[in-house]
This record gives sequence, structure tokens and C-alpha cells, in this order.
Amino acid sequence: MENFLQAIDTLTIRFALAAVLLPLLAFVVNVCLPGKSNKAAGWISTLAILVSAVLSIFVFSKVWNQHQVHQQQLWFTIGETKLYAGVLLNNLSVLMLLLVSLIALPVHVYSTAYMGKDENSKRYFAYLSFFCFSMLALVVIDSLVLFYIFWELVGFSSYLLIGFWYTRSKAVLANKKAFIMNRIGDIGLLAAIAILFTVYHTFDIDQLFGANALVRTTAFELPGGWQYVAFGGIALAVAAKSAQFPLHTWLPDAMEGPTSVSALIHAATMVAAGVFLLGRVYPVFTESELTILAIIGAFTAFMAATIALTQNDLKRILAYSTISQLGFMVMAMGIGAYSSSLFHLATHAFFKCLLFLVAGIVIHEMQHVKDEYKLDIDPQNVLYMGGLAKKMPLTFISALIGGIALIGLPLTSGYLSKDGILIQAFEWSEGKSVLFRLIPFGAMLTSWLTAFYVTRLIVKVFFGEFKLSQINPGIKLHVSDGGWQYKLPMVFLSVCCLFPAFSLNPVLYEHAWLLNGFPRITGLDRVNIYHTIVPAGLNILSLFVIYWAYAVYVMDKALPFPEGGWIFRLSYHEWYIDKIYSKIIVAPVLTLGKLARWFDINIIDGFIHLLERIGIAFSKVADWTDRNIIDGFLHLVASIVLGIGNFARSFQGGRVQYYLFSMLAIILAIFLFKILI
Amino acid sequence: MIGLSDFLIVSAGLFCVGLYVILTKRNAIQVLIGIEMMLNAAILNLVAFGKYDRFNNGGQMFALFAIVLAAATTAVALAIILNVYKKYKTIDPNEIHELKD
Amino acid sequence: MNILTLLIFTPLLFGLIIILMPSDWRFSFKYITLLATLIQLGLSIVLYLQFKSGPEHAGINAEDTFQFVQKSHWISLNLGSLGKMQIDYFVGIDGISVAMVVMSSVVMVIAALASWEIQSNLKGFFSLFLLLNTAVIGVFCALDFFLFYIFYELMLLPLYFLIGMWGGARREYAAIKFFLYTLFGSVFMLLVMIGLYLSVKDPATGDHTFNIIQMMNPANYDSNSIFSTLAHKTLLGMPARAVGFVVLFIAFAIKVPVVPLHTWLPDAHVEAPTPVSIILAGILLKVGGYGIIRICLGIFPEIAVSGAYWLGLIGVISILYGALNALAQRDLKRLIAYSSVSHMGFVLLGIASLTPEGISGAVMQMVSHGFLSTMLFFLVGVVYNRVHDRDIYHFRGLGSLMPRYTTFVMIAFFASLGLPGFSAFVGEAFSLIGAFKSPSVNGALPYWMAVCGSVGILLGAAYFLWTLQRMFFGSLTLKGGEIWKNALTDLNSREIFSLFPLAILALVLGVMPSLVFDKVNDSVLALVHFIGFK
Amino acid sequence: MNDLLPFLPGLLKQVFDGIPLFMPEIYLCALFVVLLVTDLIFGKNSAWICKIIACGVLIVIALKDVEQLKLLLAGPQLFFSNMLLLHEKTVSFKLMIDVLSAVLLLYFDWDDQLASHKKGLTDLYSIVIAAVFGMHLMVMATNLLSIYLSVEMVSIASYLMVAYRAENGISSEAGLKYVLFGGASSAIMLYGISLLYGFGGSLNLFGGNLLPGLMQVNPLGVALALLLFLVGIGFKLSFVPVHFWVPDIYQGAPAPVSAFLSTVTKVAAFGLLINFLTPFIFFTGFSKVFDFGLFLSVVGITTMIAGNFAATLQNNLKRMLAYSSIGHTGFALMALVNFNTDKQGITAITFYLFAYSLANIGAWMLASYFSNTANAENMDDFKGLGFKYPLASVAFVIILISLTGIPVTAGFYGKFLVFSSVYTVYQASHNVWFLLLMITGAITTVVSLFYYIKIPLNLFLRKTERTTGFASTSNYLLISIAIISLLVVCLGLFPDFLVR
Repeated sequence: MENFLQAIDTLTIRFALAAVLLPLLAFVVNVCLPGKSNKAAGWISTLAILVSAVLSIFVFSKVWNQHQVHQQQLWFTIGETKLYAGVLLNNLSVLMLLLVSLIALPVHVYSTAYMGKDENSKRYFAYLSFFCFSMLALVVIDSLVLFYIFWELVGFSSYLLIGFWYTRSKAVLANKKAFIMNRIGDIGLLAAIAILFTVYHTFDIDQLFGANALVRTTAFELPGGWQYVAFGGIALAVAAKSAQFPLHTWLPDAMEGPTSVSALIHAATMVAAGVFLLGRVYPVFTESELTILAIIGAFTAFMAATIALTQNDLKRILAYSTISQLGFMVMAMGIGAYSSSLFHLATHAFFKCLLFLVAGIVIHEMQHVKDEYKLDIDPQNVLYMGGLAKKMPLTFISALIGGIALIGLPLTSGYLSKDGILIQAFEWSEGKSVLFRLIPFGAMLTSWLTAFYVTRLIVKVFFGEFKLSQINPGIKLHVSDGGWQYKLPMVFLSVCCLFPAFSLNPVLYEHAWLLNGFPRITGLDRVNIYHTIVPAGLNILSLFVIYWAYAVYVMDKALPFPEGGWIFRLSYHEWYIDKIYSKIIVAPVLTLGKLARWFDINIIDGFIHLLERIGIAFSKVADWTDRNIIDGFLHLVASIVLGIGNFARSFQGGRVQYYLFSMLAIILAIFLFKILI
Repeated sequence: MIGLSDFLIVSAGLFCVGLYVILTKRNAIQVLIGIEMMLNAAILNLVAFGKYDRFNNGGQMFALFAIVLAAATTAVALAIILNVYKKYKTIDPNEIHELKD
Repeated sequence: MNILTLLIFTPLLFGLIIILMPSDWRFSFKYITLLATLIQLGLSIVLYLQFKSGPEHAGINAEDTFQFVQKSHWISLNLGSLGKMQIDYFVGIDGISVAMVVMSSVVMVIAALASWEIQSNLKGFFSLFLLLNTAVIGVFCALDFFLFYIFYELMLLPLYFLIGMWGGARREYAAIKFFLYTLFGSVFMLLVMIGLYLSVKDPATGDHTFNIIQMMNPANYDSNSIFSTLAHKTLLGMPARAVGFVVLFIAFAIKVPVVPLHTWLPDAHVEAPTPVSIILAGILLKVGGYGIIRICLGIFPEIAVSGAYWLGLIGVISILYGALNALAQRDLKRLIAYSSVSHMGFVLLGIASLTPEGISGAVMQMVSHGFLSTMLFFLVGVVYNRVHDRDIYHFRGLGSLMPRYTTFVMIAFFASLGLPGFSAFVGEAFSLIGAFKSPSVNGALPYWMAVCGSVGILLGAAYFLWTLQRMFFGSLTLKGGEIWKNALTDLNSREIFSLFPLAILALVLGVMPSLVFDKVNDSVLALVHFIGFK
Repeated sequence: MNDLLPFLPGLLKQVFDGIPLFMPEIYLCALFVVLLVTDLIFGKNSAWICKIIACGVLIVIALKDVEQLKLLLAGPQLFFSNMLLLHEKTVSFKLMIDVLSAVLLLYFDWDDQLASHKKGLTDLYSIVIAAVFGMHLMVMATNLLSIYLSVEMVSIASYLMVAYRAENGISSEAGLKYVLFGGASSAIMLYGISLLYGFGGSLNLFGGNLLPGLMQVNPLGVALALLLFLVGIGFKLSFVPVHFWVPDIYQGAPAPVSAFLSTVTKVAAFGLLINFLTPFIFFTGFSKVFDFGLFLSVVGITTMIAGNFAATLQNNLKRMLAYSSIGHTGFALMALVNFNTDKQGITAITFYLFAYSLANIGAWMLASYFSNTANAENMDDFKGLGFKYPLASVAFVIILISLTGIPVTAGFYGKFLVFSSVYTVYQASHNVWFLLLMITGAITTVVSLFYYIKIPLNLFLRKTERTTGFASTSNYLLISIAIISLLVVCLGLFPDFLVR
């Protein structure tokens, strides 16, 4: 029996390894393929990720809620430290394994159509496979050193993909920014790893944070409070990778990459790696450190949501919403809602990926329009869109599902996860001081803001009339949902956004199967009342917000052209609300959003640029020092040498009597010196 | 009575005069004369001291050698000065300074 | 015949052959040189494979644990009451040297390939090249201080001419600067070497000795000699052993180079022809690091311990200062030269940590930098040879014009900035981990140094990515217009043939660092043990 | 007269006893006469015959020198009424002088400037032999009289050599300066000698009561006398402050003569200085009267600095070599500072001087070579010549490297041995001056590189457009340069070959 179990485990490990390595293989094959654009490339990558996904499902089924599987092998020895490389499969890692491969699969299928015609499609798929490899490896490996390696490799592949169109200078600036900001986080992680190693002399994740976590059993204290540097380092790493305040500004810029990439990397998987890291090293944090995380997360969530309100670039809106949702996850980790955080990670991955794919299709079609009529517009600007719902119904429905999930209305997965977080946030703040109450209420407010901007987005894109036609009647819109490579992924992801994928009970988040895979929080008392009030209040108000937004963005334009009766019936009412709220709420909220945006551009980015400038200024100073001080010192030495030489030469005037005189004078001097001493 | 110290004083004076001559005179021959004066000062010393070295008579002997060598040096020097005069039409050592830094 | 001796003198032999051949055959010289380096590489691979690891082969301070030893009398001078001055031809390697020797052999092959671009005065170039090759390998193998010094000095002259005769516009200045800097260091090293020689006695014969290994044993010092560990003699009011350490350190630090002794390096690198830059950056800088480990740490361990703080400080300053300087450069080659300063700073930081992780990391970093700087300089050479310009701002969007070139540049840049999977990551990470470990294990370095060192990684990313962005990405604009566009052809097969192995090596060492660590480990442990953290 | 009669047989016996110890010098005398006679018989064509005879016999004399070692098994020998001393180190100095002179004799007529002298070189050969004879005496002299005699002998010969090319203005000017400066310094030296004689009551350095006598006189007087005396030796060695003549004379004199003055003469002068210093250093307590160690240290340091630093600014090759030879004197003085301890100092200085002389002769030969072929005198003239004359240029590099003291050349071992010997003394005495000497030595080594490297810099690193004005010259010169540079490298690889 024992042997049998071990054999099964070995098989599981092998499958997991295969799932990780297949994309790598696809990467190598793609690199070796001839030509720049090769049809085969897309299918090779897709095939690889398909098999990976299947294997992941198998691995998941073997490990989920069963014993953890951990196998390792000696990698190398340095000094007396042995470094092992191995695979650690527990609930967290198999969940991520499954999630990543399942999200990557539709994105790959989508990409074959979306990027297949690009002249460098081979390179694209090579990069994409490389990313999948790094990401899958990141979630299963068992050593902090390896974790760091793949942590940086996902950042690297994201760098490559953001700058995929390397001739666009904006893309290149964006990928540089992304890499360097991530590097800041990497340094933090490296420092944290090094400090952990210093204290515990191991890099093994299982030993450090596993069942008998060393970080729990052994005191983690260093003189001078350097263990806080470890925490700070991890926080920095999380902030950089998961785009948390103040290192979040790279993510909106990263939207310069292909939209499929944004869907996979910058919405679903890589940016979630920060949350995953928190999940991995969770035991290391103390109460106060967690609170800091919660504050960071809550603030980021709120701030990003306010910014998303006023954005006009389709992808940027989504990017800010991603930041906001990641903030939710980090906050959840901070308040101790470990499982809910991961739950939200999973649900968010699906609906955000879906939304990006939808955005991709829309942008793709807009690009067509732009190319066809040779317009000078930004195909991502939502102000030029509108009325697309009729032309691309499937896309519209998908967007709707994704949007509702993002808002967190019932029947969607988003409801389950997000409400869970909010409820627990209220429970957490129970009995704490008023200041801590800010977090749940802030989160709640953020939810409503989310509802607003999501509605605005969908309305702007899909409702009303096509704006370009309004401006220029000559433009005819003939767009569609696209081929099966577009439809299939959307359908798949849409299904995954609905509640049955996670819980049979559409209302109670606690019944979600996913939550049972992770330790429950014991520290929080269940406060029943929140379980009814919070979802109810939240959703009802959300509905109001949605309607209000709808009214603001559709009816403003729609009023002169009444179409639907129910809109018309409420118009008066709406006008009244609009009149009041636009003064009291909308204006301030929009101003706040603008303010936040301004803050983002001028203060945070400004600070980053300031740092950049300071860095460059320092480098100029260093350069100057090198040229003038250090080499100047050399020149000084040289001139001293020459000076002495010239002095010695000055006697050599060619007059022999002067020579004799100098000689005698010096001898006399020596003699006098002798007399004196 | 002329004692040793008198000789020494005279020789020292001679030496100094010689030195003065070689440093200041604008004529190579005069410089040579200065050198001769210095040599003679030394020779005077030697002879004077030789009085106290009865057994070896080193001083006197040395003096003889020195006189001979001085003559030889002077001969060589004069030959060279002659040569220089042919080339430069002057024997002022200060005028002849093609070799210098 | 001892394999090390073969390894050292094979290039010299070929160099003599080249000298004796008529100049009409000048086109065969490059093949002969390549052959010589390939033979050397073959020998070094044999050496690597036969090298035994294990604590009984650790080397460092135990003479019988060195491998491939050859020891024969070379010079013996009778000096009266001082006894005989006995200088041995004593070569042998341990884990640290084997890494350097193999790395050097590889780099030499690439440098030989890179030197195909040399057009003028081939006989002189290749014979000097091979002479330099001999000297370099000799330095890494010598265990007699005198022999070490001879090889060390022997590197100077060929380099002077290689830079001075085949270099760029300011080659005279660069060559003389390099020569004077290094000679300055080595002349004082000579003084310390003599002092050590007169302080140490071979217990077997009772004569003074230049044996480095015996210099490591405090028992071998004369009780009242200058460098005796017990006598606490002073030189000019300072402890003699500290002075000795500092002098030797300065000599090697010039080679490494550390701030502020580094200004010869950008000049020398920029002016040197590509193969010489490759050798300079790839190998010669390592001579400094190797010397610090073998000689400074080996002979003056207690000073190294007490001075570790300063060593680390200098290392950190080099990391940051070098990186900042690199950020400010607009000459690509100068940028890479400064990046070398920064990268070698990690070596110093790792060594200063005095932990096995740090020192192994430092050795790894040296090996890795050997390959990567070779690659970087080779790549700079490619573009320079085509258009004779290296100004970053004169190029833009090379990525679409020279895709293969850009690929290799990206590999080299990312490997250099410490992307995991490449060797530099392992070197830098473990140097830093050593530095982080140091405060709690031996207190040699404070934490903040490790933290500051880490910032170097960030700066490294900054200047490399910035360069990528400026030169390779974006739309194609060249200062030289169409002429340049035609001149800038993509890599040819010789160039790919040179670069590919380096990229692979950097990758393989990044994935399997055990290839280096397995050989190095025992020696590093022995060294750390010897230094005094027993 | 009658008083002396009883002593005559004894004195004569002393003389005869001394003759076996004086064999090389007797050969030299004979050689001198033979050369004069050959000149008379063969007239103008006698130059090459004289050259062959002179070189051949010098080699024989060198062998005779070696034979003398057998006589010394019993220890050092004083002879000719304690006038001269034969010692192992004097033998090695003599050997050095003979061998180097033989090489230089070969070299004389390869210099085109000298060879074109219309009166031929025969006279010059006899003068050289006379000078060599004087130098033999110098290294053996132990009596103030013999010292003075030998120094003057060499001086007079040197004056003639410097001014040999009477038709050349520069050469005459050099001769004039040399003779005036030399005459003055020898006069000063003689005055010093006379004072020493007066204070000590004896001319004999060894055995006599010179030193005890000096101990009883006012130290200041003794110091003055010694200073005046050292002027004469310093003139030969060219240390500060008696070095002013050097650049002018070396530049003005024919290259082979400068080579002669800067090598052989210096060797002899060092031999003399060692002889002179030995009794003072072994006489306990004399350092209170006059501290030779301190004096030589200070002089050594300033000489190194003055010579090397001034050389950095020179543009004329011969002048640069002149300054560098001043620097080398300073460095050799460093070795002298400590020769009292034991053999090591002497070995060091011997090796150093030989390595220096060898390389320096090579350098002067190259100066001749390039002046012959390309008319190159100044640094600029050397531009790009490396590619035109590769062998000579490579040899030049090797020789300059040896002069700088970089491995693997003889010069490096010279420096190395000197440093080690000073170190030994320092270790024993902890005299800070020795440390300063070493540091100065090290710094000036770096400085010396700065000017030596100028020549390879011009030869190889710079290009020239010049295409005309190249003459062909005797290949013998090139061959001997090559041999010398090879020798320099071989001694660099196996220095024990030389040190017996």
C-alpha cells in the first residue's frame, strides 16, 4: 500500500513536471522553427498548454484536499548548504497550477487568431510559452531560490511580451518601466530570502512555511530589527508584482502589450503571483505586519477604483480595475481571509481574463474600422465606441457576465468571493477601533465604485449608437464576434464566471468548494448578521449604482431618442437624482478620480521619475567625479612628477660654472646641515 | 716661527681663491688656473702634513704624484680648450652652452 | 609532462612558431593561434574532468591536497649568511584555480576568434596574444609567489602593446595609463613579497621560501621577522601585517578594479581592440579577484577578518559607483566597462563576507563575468567593426535591422543584469546571500552593505534596459543613414559560432551551477575554515 | 738614502711578491704598449688590428682575473705596500670591467659618427686600455694615493675619449665641460685627501692609523674632509649633487663613449667606493663621526628622484639615457647602504651593476643603431621605426624593460636582489631611512617606466610618414644588440647562472 501510494505520488510529480515543462518544450521548438511567422507556432504552444491543462487537472484531482506531495533532488552544494530543487504540491500549488493552465489555454486559442497574422507571431508564441513555463514552475517549486528565479522569469517574460512590438517607443518605455519596478520588488524578495536563510539556514518552502513551519517554531528575530526588513522586502515584492500602491504604475502602462497578453499576464496570472507569494509565506507574518498589508490593499483598491472611473482607454480602465481587485486580495490576506483571498484570486482570474478578451475583440474590430477608413483615432478609446451590442452579441453577453462578476452581483463567482472578503473584513474590524472600520467601509465603497465604472464601460462600449458613425456618417460598422478561436474561449470563460463553477449555492460563499481546501481562519468570530446585511446592502446599492451609471451614460444621450419604455418611465426620477447627485456625488467623485489620476501621474510617477532623475543626476555626478576627481588626482600626481622633474632640470642650463656652483652650494648646504645637527 | 696652522690657513685661502676663480672667471684658461690653485692648496697641505709622517713620507710622495697628474690634466685640458676655440671662437665657458635642457 | 606545464607553455610554443614563421604566411597565424587555444581548451577540459573533489583535495593551505602539482628547482642563489635563495617552479591547482583556468581557456578561444578582425601586423599581434595567454594561465597555476609575480608582470607588456598598437584613437593614453597603474601596484607588491620571503622559512630546509602555501602557516614565520604573526612589528607606525595586506590588496584591487583605482579600466577597454577587451575583462580582472582570495586572504587571514568591513565597503561602493557611472555613459563600450566595475564589486563583497556562500558566489561571479563580459565586448566589437561608432545615441531600432545580433545582445544584457537562469544570477545572488549571512554568522559585514549591494542589481537592470531601449528598440534611425544601414549586416557565422557557446555556457552554469560549485566547494570551505571561523 | 738601504730587499720582495697578484694589470700594460706600437707600424689601417688585439687580450685578461681566484683561497691579499687589495669582489668587478670593455671595444667603430672620425680609432683603443688599467687599479686601491692616482688616470683617459671627435663642436663642448668639471672635482677631492691625511696621519685605509686618527679630530672637520673626498668619487658615480655634468657630456660625447662612461666607469667607481667604505663601516663607532649609512641613503634617495624625475621630461634619447643612468646610480647606492651586513649586499650590487651595464650598453648601441640608420636622436624621430626595424626595436623594448626592472629580465633580478638586501638590513635595524629608500626605489621604478616606455611608444604606437633618410648600417651592431637582449632575457630566466 505504502509503495503504491508512493508510486502514485511519483506519477503525480511526474505529471506536474510534465505540465510545467511542456510549455518550455514548446518554447524551445518555437525558437528553433524557421521563419518569423509560422502557423505551426501557435498550435504547438496551444497543444502544449492543452496537455498541461489536462495533466494539471489530473494532478489537481490527486492532490486537492489530500496529502501534500513533495519530492526534491539535490541541485548543488554551496559551502555546507545543500540546495534542493523539487516540486511541492499542496492545495495552494495545485490550485494555482490548475488555474494558470486553465486560463492560459483559452488565451492561447484566442491568440492563434488574435496574433496569428502578426509578422512575428512565432516570437509571440515562444514568449507566451516561456511565460507559461515560468508561471507554472513558479507555483509548484519548493525552494525559495527557485521561487525567486521563476519570480523574476515571469517578470522577464512579461517584459518581453509588453515590448513585443518593440518598434513602438511607448511599448519599449513601458516594458522597461515594468521590469525595473519589478526589479525593485525582486530586490526586496532577494533580501527577504537571504534574511530568512540567514536565520533558518534553509531555502525549503515546506520546511519554512509548511505544516511544521520553522518560522513558527523558531524565533525569527535579528538584532536591529532586521527581520522587519524581510517583511518589508516581501511587501515590496508583492507590491511590485501585484501592482500595489506605490509600485502600481507599471501595470496601466503595460497595456501597451498585445491584449491577449494583458489578459493572461496582467490580469489573471502573473499579477496574482504577489498574492500567491503572500499565500506561500503566510506564516511568517505577524499580526501588525498583516494589518499593514490590509491597509495597503484597501487603499490600493479604493484608489485604483476611483481612477478607473474617469478613464477613457478601454484597457486602462480594466488595468485599474485589476489593480483594484488585487488590492482586494491583498487586503483579504491582511485581514486574515486567507482562503477568500485565494478564492477571489481564482474567480478574478476568470472574469478579468474574460473582460480582456472581450476588450481585445472590440479593439481588434475598432482597429479594423480605423484601418479601413484611415482614421486618426485611438482604437482603445471608449468614447469612439458604442452600440456594439447588436453587432457582436456573444461578445456583449460575455462582457456582461464578466462585468457582473466583477461587480459581484449574485449568481456569479465574483459575488461569492468578493462578498466573502467584505463580510470577513467586517468581522475582522469587529471590536477594533473605529479607524480599522475604515477598511471594510472603504472596501464596500470601492465595490460600489466598481459597479459604477463597470457599468460605464459596458454602456459606453455596447449601448447607444456607434459614436464614430455619429461624427462621420460615412462610416459603416460591420464588425462581428470573430471566429471560433474567439468565441470558444469567451464561452468557456463565461461559464467559469458563473456560480456553479465554484459553489452550488449561489448565495453563501462559505459553501464554495475552493474555500474548503484552505485553512479557515480561527481568529475571527462568525458574526451572523454580517452574512446577511453585507451582501444585501452591497448588492442592492450596487444595483442602484449600476442603474444610476446607466442613466448617466446612456440616458443622457438616449433621452432625445427614447427607445425602451422602462428607461423613459424612470427618466424624470433619474433626472432628479442626476441633478442632485451630479452635484453632490458625481462631481466630487469624478474630481476625486481626477485627483487620484493626477496624483498617480504627478506624484507617484513623478516620484518615480524624480528617482530616475536623481539616479541619472547621481550617475552624472559619478561620471564627473571619475573624470575630474579621480583622474584629476592622477593628473595631479603626474604634474607633481613633472614639477620635480622640472626642478631637477632647472639646474641644467648648460653652463658648466653654474653646475660647479650648484654642486658646491649643495655640498655647503649638506655641511651646514651637518653642523646644525 | 711658521707653524702647521699657518700653512693650513694659507692653503685654505688658496683653495678658496681657486674656487672663486673657477666660479667667476669668464675664460677657460683662467678656470684652469683656478683648478691649479686648488690643487696647489692641496699639495701645500700634503707637504705640510707630510712633515709629521717621517717614516713613510707619504705626503711628499703624494705631492709629487699630484704635481705630475696636475700637469697631465692641464695638458689634456689645454688641448681640448684649443679645440673648442677652433669651433666656437671663444673660450668663455658660459658662452658655450649648446648642450643643455 | 605535467598537464599544467603543458597548459601554460603551449601558447608560448605556438607564439615562438609564429615568430619564426615568415611574414608571408601571415594569414595562417590566426589559425595557428586558434589551434593553440583549442589545444589549451582541450587540455583544460581534461584537467576539469580529472579534477578530484572532496575535502582531501581542498587545496588552499595544505600543499599535499593540491592537484597536478609540479615542483622543481628553478633559481637558487647563494646569498651568504642568509642562506640560499631558492625559487621553485611550483604549479598546482585547487578548486578555485581550476575554475579560473578552465574559464580562461574558454575565453581565450573566443578572443582568438575575435582577433580575426585584426588586419595589421599580424605576427606581432598573435605572438603577443599567445605570450599573454601563457602569462595568464601561469598566474592562476603558480603556487610560488615569485613565479606568480613573474607571470603577473609578464601580462603587462603584451597588454601594453596590444592596447597601444591595435587600439583606438586614444590608445597611447590608455595603454600608458594601464601600464603605470598596474606597475604601481606590482612594484609595491614586490616589496611585500620580498618581506614575506625574508620572514618565512621552509621548515624542511630552514631556508627562506617563496612558497605561498608555506606563507599561510604562521608557524613558518621567523619570530622577529617583519611579517611575523607574533612579533607585531610595525612599519612607519602601522602594524606591519596590515600594511602588507593593504599593499597587496591595492595591487590586486587595481586589477579588479575597485573604486577609486578603476579609471584605467574604461580607458583601456574603450581603446583596446575587441579581443584585448575580451581578455582584459574576461580574464585579467579575475586575476585581481583570484589574487585577493589566494594571496591576501591566504597569507593575511587575520587582517582579512578585521578588514572585512572595509573590503565590503569598497565592494559596495564599486557596485553602486560603477553602476551609476555606467548609467551616465553614452559610449557603449564604456558603459560595459563600467558595468564590469560594478559586477566585480560583487566579487569583492562576496569575498568580504567570509562565508562559504559569499566566496563561492564570488568565484561563480568571476567565472560568469568571464563569459558574459567576453560576450558583451564581442558584441560591441561587432557593431564597431561595421560602422566604427559606438555612441548609443547614434543608433536606434537596431532590433529590426539586426535581429540575430539583437537576440544575442538581449541574452548578454539580461544574463549580465542577473536574470535567473544565467550564471551571473547565481554569482550575484550568492554573493549577496553571503553578505546577508555575514552579520549573523561572523559579523564581518553589516546588513546595510548587503542591502546597498542589492540596489546594484536594480541599477544594473536600469542601465542595460535603458541601452536596449535606446539602441535596439523603437524605429530604425541611424546617424550614418543609408551607408550605415548597408554596413550593419547581421551576425555572420563566425560571430555566431563565437557567441553561441558563451551564451550556452552562461545558461548552463545558471541552471547547473554545480558544475562550478562542486569543484570549488571544498576549497572554499577549507579557506573559510582556514581564515578562522573554525 | 743610506737609511733606507736595509729596508730595500724587503721592499723589493714585497714588490715581487705582489707581481703574481698583478698579472692582469701587467697584461694590460703590455697591451697598451702593443697597441701603440701597432699604430706606429700599421698607420691608418691599424684600427681593425688594434681592435682584434685589444678584444682578444681583454678576454685573456678576463680569464686571468678568474685565475686569480685561486690565489685568494687563503683570503684577501694586500700587496704593493698595502697600496692595493685583491679580494673576491675585486676580482668579480675586474672581470665585469674587462668583459664589458671588450664588448664596448667591439662597439666603438660600429658607431658611424665615431667611425667617421678622420684620424681613425686606434688612439681611442689605446686610451680605453689605459682607462681599463686605471679602473683595475681603482677597484683594488686601498690607499688614498692609489685611489687618487687611479681616479685621475681614468679621468684623463675619459676626457680624451669624450673630446675625441675634435672636429665636432658638440663633442668639444662636452669635453670642455667634462674637463673643467672633472678638474675642479678632482682638485676638491685632493684637498679632501690632504685634509684626511693631515687628520689621520696616514694614507693607508687598511691597517694604518688613519681611522683612529680621524676619531680624535673634530668630527666637523672630518665630515668636511670626507665630503670633499666624496666629491671626487661622486664625480665618477654621478650622484647628487655631483651629477650636473652627466646629461651634457653623455649627450655630447660619442654614443660608445657615453656607454663606456655610464657603465664601466661606474662599475669601477662602485668598486672603489666599496673599498673606501669598508674600513669606515667596520670601524666601530665611526658612525658617530660621520654616518655613511644616512649620507648614502639621503644621497641615494635624492639621486633616484633627481635622475628619474628629470628624465621624464627629456626628448633626446641620449639625454634621457643620461638621466636614467643617474637614477640607476641612486638605486645602486641603495644596495651599498647595507653591504656591511654580509655578502648579500655585494652580490646584489654586483648583479645589479652587471644587469644595468649590460642593458645600458645595449641601449647605447641602439642609440647608435638608430642614429646610424634613421638619424634618430629625438623621440619624435623614432616614430614608426618599429615596423621598419623590427628586430632592433624588439631588442630595444627588452632592454628598456630590463632597465625598468620588469620580469623576465636581468634588470628585474637586479632590483629584486637590491630590494631584498635592503629589506634584510631593515628587518635587523628598523632604520626608517631604509624603508624610505625602498619606497623611493619603488616609486621611481614606476616613474622610470613612464619615460622608458616613450621609446616603444614612438617605435610601435605611432605612425610616421617619413620614407627617406634611411641608411644601412653594419649588421654586427644589430647582431650584438640581439645577443645582448637575449642575454638579458636569459639572465632573467636563470639568474643563478651569473651569481657564482
